[in-house]
Amino acid sequence: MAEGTLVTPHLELRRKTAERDRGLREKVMSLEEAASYVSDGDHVAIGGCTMSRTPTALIWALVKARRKNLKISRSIVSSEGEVLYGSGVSNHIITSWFSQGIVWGVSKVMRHHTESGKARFDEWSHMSIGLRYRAGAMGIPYMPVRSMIGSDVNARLGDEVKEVECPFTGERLIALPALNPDVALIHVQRADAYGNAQLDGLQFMDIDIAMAANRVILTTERIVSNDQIRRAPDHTRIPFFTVDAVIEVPYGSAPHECYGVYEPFFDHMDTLAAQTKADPVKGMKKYLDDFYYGPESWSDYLDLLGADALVDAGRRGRSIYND
Amino acid sequence: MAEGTLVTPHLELRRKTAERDRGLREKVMSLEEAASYVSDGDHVAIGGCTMSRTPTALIWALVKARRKNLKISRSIVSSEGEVLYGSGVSNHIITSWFSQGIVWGVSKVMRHHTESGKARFDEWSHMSIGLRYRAGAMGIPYMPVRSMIGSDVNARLGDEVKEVECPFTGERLIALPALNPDVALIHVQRADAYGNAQLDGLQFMDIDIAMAANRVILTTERIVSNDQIRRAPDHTRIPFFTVDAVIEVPYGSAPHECYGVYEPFFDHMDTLAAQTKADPVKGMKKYLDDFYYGPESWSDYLDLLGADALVDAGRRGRSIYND
Amino acid sequence: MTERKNYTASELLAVMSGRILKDGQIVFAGVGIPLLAATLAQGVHAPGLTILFEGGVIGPFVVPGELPPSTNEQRCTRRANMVLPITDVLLLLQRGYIDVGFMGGAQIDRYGNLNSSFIGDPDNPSIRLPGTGGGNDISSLTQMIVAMKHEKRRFVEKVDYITSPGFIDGGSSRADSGLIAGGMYRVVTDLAILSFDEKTKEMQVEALHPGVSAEEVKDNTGFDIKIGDHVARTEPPQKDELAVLRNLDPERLYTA
Amino acid sequence: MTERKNYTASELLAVMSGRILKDGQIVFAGVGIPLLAATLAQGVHAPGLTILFEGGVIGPFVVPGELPPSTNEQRCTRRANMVLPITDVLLLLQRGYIDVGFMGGAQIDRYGNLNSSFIGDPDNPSIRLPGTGGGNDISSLTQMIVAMKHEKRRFVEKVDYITSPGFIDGGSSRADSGLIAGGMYRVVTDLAILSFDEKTKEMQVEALHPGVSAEEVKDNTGFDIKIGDHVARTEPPQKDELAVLRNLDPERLYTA
Repeated sequence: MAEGTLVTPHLELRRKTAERDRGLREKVMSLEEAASYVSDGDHVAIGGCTMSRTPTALIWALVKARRKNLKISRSIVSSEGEVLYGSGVSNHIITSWFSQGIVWGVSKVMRHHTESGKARFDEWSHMSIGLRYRAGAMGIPYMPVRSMIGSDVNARLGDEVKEVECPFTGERLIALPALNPDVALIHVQRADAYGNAQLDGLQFMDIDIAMAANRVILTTERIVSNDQIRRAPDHTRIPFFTVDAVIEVPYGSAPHECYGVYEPFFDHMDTLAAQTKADPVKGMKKYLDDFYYGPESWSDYLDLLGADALVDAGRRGRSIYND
Repeated sequence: MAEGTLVTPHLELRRKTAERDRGLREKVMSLEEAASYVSDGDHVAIGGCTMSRTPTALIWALVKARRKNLKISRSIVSSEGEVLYGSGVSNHIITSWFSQGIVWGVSKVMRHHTESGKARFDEWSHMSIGLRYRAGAMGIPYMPVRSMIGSDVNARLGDEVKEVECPFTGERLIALPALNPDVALIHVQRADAYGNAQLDGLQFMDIDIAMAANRVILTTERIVSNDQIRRAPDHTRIPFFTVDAVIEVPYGSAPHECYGVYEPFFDHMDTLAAQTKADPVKGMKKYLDDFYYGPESWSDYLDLLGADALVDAGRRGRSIYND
Repeated sequence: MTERKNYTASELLAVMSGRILKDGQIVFAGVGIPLLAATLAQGVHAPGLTILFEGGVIGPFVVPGELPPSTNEQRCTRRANMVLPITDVLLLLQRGYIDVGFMGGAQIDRYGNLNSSFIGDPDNPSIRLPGTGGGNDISSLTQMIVAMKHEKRRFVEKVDYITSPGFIDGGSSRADSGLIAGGMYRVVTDLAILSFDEKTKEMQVEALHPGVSAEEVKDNTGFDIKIGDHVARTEPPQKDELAVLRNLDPERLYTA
Repeated sequence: MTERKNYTASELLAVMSGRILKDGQIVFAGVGIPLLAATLAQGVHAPGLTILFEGGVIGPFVVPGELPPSTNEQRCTRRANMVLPITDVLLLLQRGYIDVGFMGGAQIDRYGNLNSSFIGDPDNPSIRLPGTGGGNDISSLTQMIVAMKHEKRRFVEKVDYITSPGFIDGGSSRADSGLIAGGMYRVVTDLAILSFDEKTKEMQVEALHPGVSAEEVKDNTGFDIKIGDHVARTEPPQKDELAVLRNLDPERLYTA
């Protein structure tokens, strides 16, 4: 996105889309290769919500690649936001809610970076974030909405929102600016080598993000055949031509959950919360050293989580289908 | 909808919604009872598209109940539009395309009613119809769009569309007026007694129509248990609280198709086309006498279609899952 | 409060707010007390109550002892009628399908405005809180019930920042600002049930909980709150209510 | 045309328009000739071509001999990569994901505007046609290929009604009206391939089909059409092209 441009002009958006190779082609690669699809300064949208279907492995790869100055947007930001702030990969996060999770109280890492002015946290209402992606996905420059009106959330956003009047009813609404991220990072349960993705359970904002973005990097618990995708085309949620890279990454959301596959690694999250609560700077540095800079590969990272934790999270995750 | 009001004002829409009993309750009834949910003069939106998942049984019940002056809207209108014009149930249809089907040429019944001025056919682009429902489903009074601009489709709609300017980019767009039908008629493969509906295959505009309407009458090939719905909640497309009536009607779309259950009854459609081509008035009258006024029940109607045709359409319908 | 009470403040909150919910309603609930209270209501007097979660869930059954950590994980979807994208579940509020939004609160003011964003000056806050989530959308677009602890520092004359709008500056100011629907309905605390004056939109005491005095409410409220002479009094939590509640949260995650 | 041709006019249309499609493109196709031509292209020179249907289908494989009656029935979804709501598949055009819209035409004018709504005065038409369907959306939002029979009554100076906009009044009038993207790319007929002048946006002859003379095109066009002195000539349909085509439509539903 051009610096300072809130909404990408339509012809520029079209030009970027036209330049992408959208033909039916295989695009399987490694996490390291995929990380090169993200440039310093990009606006990166993150799929999932809170501790669900977070593309942790991709964020891990971006931290290891020492990416800088990313502008991040997400529905609700959890510990991956602490990692992005703490590693210096991002100092600007756009979201509706940012903390590790309700049960752990207010994030000390978020507080440390925002209260000191080291990093920016732009707050929009949850639906507003979603409708900004949706407008971007639809190819319109704004979406009228009845929320945020009258609040300080709206007031604080200044010129980033505008008041409009309905030309039919005269009702006053807010115009939300379309959001077309440079890159979207999305983790799913299964996809084929072309990037056709099928999501089980909670969808969050992932479909709109994929449609809105100018590049999509997809990690998947497993790569399935295109034949399997074609057997249930009404389960496909993201079409291949929006996707630029596909990486098979088992446990790609750990320590967060992937619906029906594994639940959050609660003990790991407890430990992270305790050490950042004690000291947001040192606690986060230790976490990054231990789990990001230390392990050489994603397999090494999973080794650190430990087989017991992997098995336990998996058992809890699959239990959703036990009823 | 108040006469002459293009867009329902938001507070009126909310009042109508608040008055509905939206609690989890059984609402299974007969076609005859359901027909009483539609009043003369209502705006009725019809689910499905062309010859797919048309709520034929409900239309059959409305014709038998001698409903009058309905304003009809649908994605694309096929032979059910000929029936509505011919029976006098409607003399005003809002759609993007109206004929029995491409393979049968231009509908003589549609031509007879529109060219003589007996009936109105308001033409909108296909996406515009969809976005009008979508705005209605979202609770916003209009949706900006980049289509229809510059054409006579737009010009002919006069004040029903307005030009707006994006407050961020200055781009010129068209504002489409939200459409909140009084009643939606929708046919699905399966639903529970509360109205939770799961749709297989093509979705058309049905989800938006259900969300936008002030009443929803649902016919379903079969009523399944709420337990079965809850086993795959990510397959539910229409939530129970938007639905006011549920009727189990096997072959409820015949002679049109229901995805995965039966394909169109092509011979029946050929016969209809031939007799309306020969004489649109007498041909349609005969069709109504034979298949609408004649049979006393939906079972009688299916009897007239014939066991061979039912079996053949079913075999072709299920074949989509043979691959 | 009396010495005899056999329930915690959080349990009192859950019971009292659960009672306000009516059978057949559609309730957009947050985790914690709202979720517990709504599930309690389903079990006791409102079997046809439908719960919605922000993560995109319609009509789930919460499994006792497996309370979800937020509204966005798979535990929220147990035996749900439907799951759908976040934006679409929130749009149900805008369309008008939801009867009640039900959430907790960190700071509230005389006109029912909620703050969950900044303590102190937003440009230089003493505490940056996690933010609105769906709170702003819910409170902008439907009728609200808020459940929170009754403390002077939480009940303030004017919030530092309006995250979730109540009646803004009172009177008709909410509608004047463009929020033509919704608004605060009740605030339920461990001391009382609070409502809003029909005209001025100022918070007032609707009913006092068992053993709570008018003085106690005034002392714990950071602004002058109106209490009528003949204010109602709530019935204490009943055995069946507490039994259902304790079965739901045996580890007292949210009711300690 | 020569006596020796071993193909029908419809087959010629399908072959010639199929050749224009490029491998890797995403094509929004109507049924009839467009669907046949796109499937032919997949089989001959563009295996990575993706077809989209208005009914909500992405990347289907059409089963030979089971051609769909419209773009909205289950036959359109055979071995598709994805099905989605109609509104969403049309929105892909607005977002810019589609390379080419490809449809048939009833009446076209000098500037590539299409009419499929009214013959005669729209207020008192001699024929009410079925209308736009997605035609208006497709032609408003992407680059267009139109395949149609070359007849004087179909190629008119000015259409009675612009259902699907081409270049409106020529020059910059399309963009001036607010249609900032898309526009007519090629019109393929049984006589020639037509393109549009870069500046004036007037229809012109790009290439003549085998055995067709410039005079023949002029005689069958209802306005003065420009034909260069050194206009190109297309290669006749090849055996493999006709074989694929006849396998697709053995009953000659669309290629009679």
